[in-house]
Amino acid sequence: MDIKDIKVLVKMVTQTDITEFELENGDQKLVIRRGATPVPVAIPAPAANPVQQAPVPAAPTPAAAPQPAPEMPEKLPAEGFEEIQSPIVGTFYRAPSPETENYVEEGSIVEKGQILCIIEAMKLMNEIEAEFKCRVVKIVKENAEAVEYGEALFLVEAL
Amino acid sequence: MDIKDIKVLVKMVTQTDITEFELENGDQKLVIRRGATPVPVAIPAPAANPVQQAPVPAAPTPAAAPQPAPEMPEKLPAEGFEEIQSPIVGTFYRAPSPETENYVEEGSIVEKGQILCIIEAMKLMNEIEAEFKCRVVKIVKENAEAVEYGEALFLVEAL
Amino acid sequence: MFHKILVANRGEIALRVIRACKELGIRTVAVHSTVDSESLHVKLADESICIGPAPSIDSYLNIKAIISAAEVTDADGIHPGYGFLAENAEFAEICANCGITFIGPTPENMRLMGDKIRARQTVTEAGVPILPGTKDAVSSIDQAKQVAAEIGYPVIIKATAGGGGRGMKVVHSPASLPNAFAAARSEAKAGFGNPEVYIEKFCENPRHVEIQILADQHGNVIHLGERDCSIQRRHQKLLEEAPCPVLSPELREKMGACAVAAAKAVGYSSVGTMEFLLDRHHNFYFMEMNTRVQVEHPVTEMVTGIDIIKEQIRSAAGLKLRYEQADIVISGHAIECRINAEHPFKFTPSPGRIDGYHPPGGLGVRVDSAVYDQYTVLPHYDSMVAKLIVHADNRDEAIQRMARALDEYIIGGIRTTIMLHQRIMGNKEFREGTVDTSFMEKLVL
Amino acid sequence: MFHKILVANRGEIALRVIRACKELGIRTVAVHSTVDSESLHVKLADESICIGPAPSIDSYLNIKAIISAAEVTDADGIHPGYGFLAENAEFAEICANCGITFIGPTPENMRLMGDKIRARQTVTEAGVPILPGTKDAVSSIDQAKQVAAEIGYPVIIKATAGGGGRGMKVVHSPASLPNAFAAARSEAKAGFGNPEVYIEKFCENPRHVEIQILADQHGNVIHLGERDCSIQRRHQKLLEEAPCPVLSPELREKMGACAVAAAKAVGYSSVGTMEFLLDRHHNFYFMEMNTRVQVEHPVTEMVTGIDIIKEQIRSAAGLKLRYEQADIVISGHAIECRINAEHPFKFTPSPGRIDGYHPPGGLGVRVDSAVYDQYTVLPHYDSMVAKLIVHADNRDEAIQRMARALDEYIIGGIRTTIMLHQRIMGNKEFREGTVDTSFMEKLVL
Repeated sequence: MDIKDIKVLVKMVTQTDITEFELENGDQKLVIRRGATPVPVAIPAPAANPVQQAPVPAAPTPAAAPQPAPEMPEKLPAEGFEEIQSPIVGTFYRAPSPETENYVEEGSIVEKGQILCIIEAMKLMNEIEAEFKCRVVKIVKENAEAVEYGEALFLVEAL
Repeated sequence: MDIKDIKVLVKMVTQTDITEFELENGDQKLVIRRGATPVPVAIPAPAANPVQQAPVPAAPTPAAAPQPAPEMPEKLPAEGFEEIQSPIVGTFYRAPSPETENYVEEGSIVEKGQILCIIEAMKLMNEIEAEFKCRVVKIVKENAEAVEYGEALFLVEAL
Repeated sequence: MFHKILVANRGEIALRVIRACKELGIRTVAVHSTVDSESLHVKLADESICIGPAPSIDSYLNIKAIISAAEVTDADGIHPGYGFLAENAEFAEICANCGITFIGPTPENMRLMGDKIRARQTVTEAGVPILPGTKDAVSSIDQAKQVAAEIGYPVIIKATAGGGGRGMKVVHSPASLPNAFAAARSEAKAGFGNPEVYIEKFCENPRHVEIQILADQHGNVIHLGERDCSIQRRHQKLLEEAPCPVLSPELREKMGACAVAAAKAVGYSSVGTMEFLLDRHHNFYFMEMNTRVQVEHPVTEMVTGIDIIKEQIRSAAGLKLRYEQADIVISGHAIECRINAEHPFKFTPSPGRIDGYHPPGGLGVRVDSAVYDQYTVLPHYDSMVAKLIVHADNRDEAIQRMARALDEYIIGGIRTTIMLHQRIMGNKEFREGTVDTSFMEKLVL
Repeated sequence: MFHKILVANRGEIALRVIRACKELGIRTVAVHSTVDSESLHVKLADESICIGPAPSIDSYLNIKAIISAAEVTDADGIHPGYGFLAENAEFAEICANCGITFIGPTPENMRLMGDKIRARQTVTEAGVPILPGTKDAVSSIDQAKQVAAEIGYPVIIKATAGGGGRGMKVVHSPASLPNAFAAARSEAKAGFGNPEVYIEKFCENPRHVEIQILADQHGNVIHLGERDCSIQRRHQKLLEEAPCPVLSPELREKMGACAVAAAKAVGYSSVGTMEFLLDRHHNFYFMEMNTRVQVEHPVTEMVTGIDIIKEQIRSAAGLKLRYEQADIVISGHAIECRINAEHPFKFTPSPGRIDGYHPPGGLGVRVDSAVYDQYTVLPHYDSMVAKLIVHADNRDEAIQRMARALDEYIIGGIRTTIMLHQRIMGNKEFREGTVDTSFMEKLVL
């Protein structure tokens, strides 16, 4: 299934009164739903435990409570831009050390292979390189913030 | 299944009054739904207990396994006819005693207040009377059959 | 043993009985009103029969319909659950006349214990303490002094014509009796047009502690320890636990022995509960006996390991008790939270369709409930949708376990008292176990 | 005690650990792959962190990602559950190097018990019986006679290069040894190109019986009795129970003492399990030790009342055991059925979206599951969707209870092994308790 096939299918479906269309083919799956009411989330995130009143430690606590909707959130980046995602779990650093300058700033133009940032994991500094020439549109994470696998670090425009 | 096959299927389905269409073929799967979608039954009737192998007693065992759909089943009588329902739980008798004739037969015309049958409950014979003049179209229950509250006994045509 | 039992009830207790029957290899008949045809007790019974329209009086309280349903399905026993016909002696008698075993005590026992005055007399004769006092009018200050001295201070003076707390005076010492007596009489006169008052022992903010009784038809009676049901709102129990946090083994033995003695005195032969008030000084006073299984029986099951419903059915079948008093060991601690379809703090009913249902699981967690996803909680009946019960090594762990189970419990679409119970689990007084029957009035929500 | 534990696992065991932590007042971090973001362990943990894509090797087996997740969330302990990294000594070592407590045994213990030959040596030295025989080649009939006489008939001759049952000969008496020996050698030559064979004690259709160990870092080791896990399909356990229906108290004590002695010999300091074969004559032979919590630990929890996961966490925190051997009482009977997303008889996997989910409830029923209505059982991981555990006074009642709980369990949209377990509950041999590890091969479905 390529984009063209999908376009055809979408067009076909939207010209009828079909409200739901699912197509699975091996590990490919296409779901089209139209009109109203998605099924509500069956299992909301549990309420905070009222018994435990220990203060939350000051450590970074990423993405605890509000879980996204049940469908796998394939976040779409802002139109026309691409995301550079974290390939590992770790801590995001914009510069090799606190004394030195940031690798990139918003607006920077970077060449393919140029270092964008560091993700520290298990005391190792993993340099993240640009895979193509691009302009940094937005730096999504704060310096020293914890990042999960697959989280967006930068929004870039391919050049 | 290629796009062409799917097109054919979609066309076929949307030209009928089919509301749901599912096709599985190995690892391929196609689902089409149309119109308002009824919620599927959440709790099907449980499977028979495979451990208990005691024979089912010969007693009348009304309405055990197949439960109707979750919505309250307001059974609609056949068009133009009315149901006479059992006002109590008990045993349905068509005659006052085994030796006597049945109160009514299919086709009988009965006057308002005429006895239609007896429901025995707690050794008491409860005579069920016609509330309006009518013709008996169908006798729904067998003689000596157990009847629940609200079950149809007769289908009649008001005269 | 029974071959088929008709369960003359609905909701979780009907399901509880059906489960016990299935485990005993007994077939089951569910009865239901027209609006209950989708209820879980109907789906899980071997047979079901519609007995009438939605109002209880025409269905679950309709003796004729229920007996008739038992006859047409050839059931040889009827289990009444709790509520509805469970304490109706006439129903038990009719069952007997129709050759169907009523799974409960004899009609005589039900009548005796259902009459509060005769019940008080009966247990008093068996040596069970009752709240001292007289229901007769006390007309002079001299008589008042004498009565108060007999029953011991503190006492409470109540208007014979009164009710709702008006005209009541608590007196802690003889010195303050004359003024209080005069004031009570004049308030009674003003309030109810009748100055007559009577004097009773004053039991301030007692705990509600009850003893579970198990008896057979062969004269054997044992008790399964106590339940503490002090957390109530308008005499409606919300949360129960076993054992009672303040009961010593000696006091348990003493209360248990009293309960057994009273049950033996009347020749009681089923499960039942003696309810007591326990005051701050650990004096206990008989209140009443419930001649049926109770909503909160699971906490006793959890700490004793005994299936009370199975024992009740076995006893009704004429079998001897399988346990002696010495076999009964109270192990760990259990708590039950009643989950009602109500606003958690305003307590306004919240019937309706459940949209999203997921009960908690894991070690030490039991859910007794007849609801399921997309089930509609009906406005016609009781608002209790589930009993969440936990068991753990000790009370602290049980509270922690209940807190985590409540956090996991999802009942969407309606309001429930889950949040109320979460607050109670976090309440300091509750955690310390120092609550009494005034807890809910004082709880800041 | 720990302030925050990262659970390096998914599914029901992750949930099991999170529940124990909640009850202990310890904060939790769930890790998950991209496809697991809607899993219950993620929803119920205090924090969650995505550690990689769907393939386990890149997520749940990704040591670097997990350690890094513990570091960024400031967790001071990691619980590995079972499977994945639970028996990875290198992972335990890296945890220690990073100052994070691995909740399990020492890396040395894991390595020792992970090496089957060293493990056999070690337990033999501690006096634990192993299946007699030699893994060395037996080259002459004279040597074969001598070896067979030493280990006692019946013996089995196996090809050193063989596998899968080919080239195996069972010999019941010295008279039939020469022919069998010659035949085994020629079959081995024909089948594997190598005629070498070795001789082992033959244990026909044994029961699989295992002893649960609980140990602390202060040298205290106790056992919690046994589990019978004889109902297996291709070495995959399907159903476990405790106690073993054929174990006498004396044999339990003997096997328990062996397991404790072996654990003490290596200085074991966490929960663990010694697996034994039990033959028809009630001889038992050590097979291997699992240095982790096991899937089937709940049956032991149900009959002992001990929360094994809490004890494991307490032990890892350096606390002493709260129980001595004399405190351990086996009470009643427990059965666990593993509910897998598989065709109930063909065992083909059946992942997919669950449509309609309602777990059973009531007395003595425990459900450990991480699924819920509309949850999608993923094809990437283990097919087990739930563990249904029951506890009752005795084995017969436990079977009846399991049968009624299985009947209540609704998992729509996918195929599950519920029906298989229903058949097993009705099986005469199972009900009589005479099963062995060949049960599933012989079961007519």
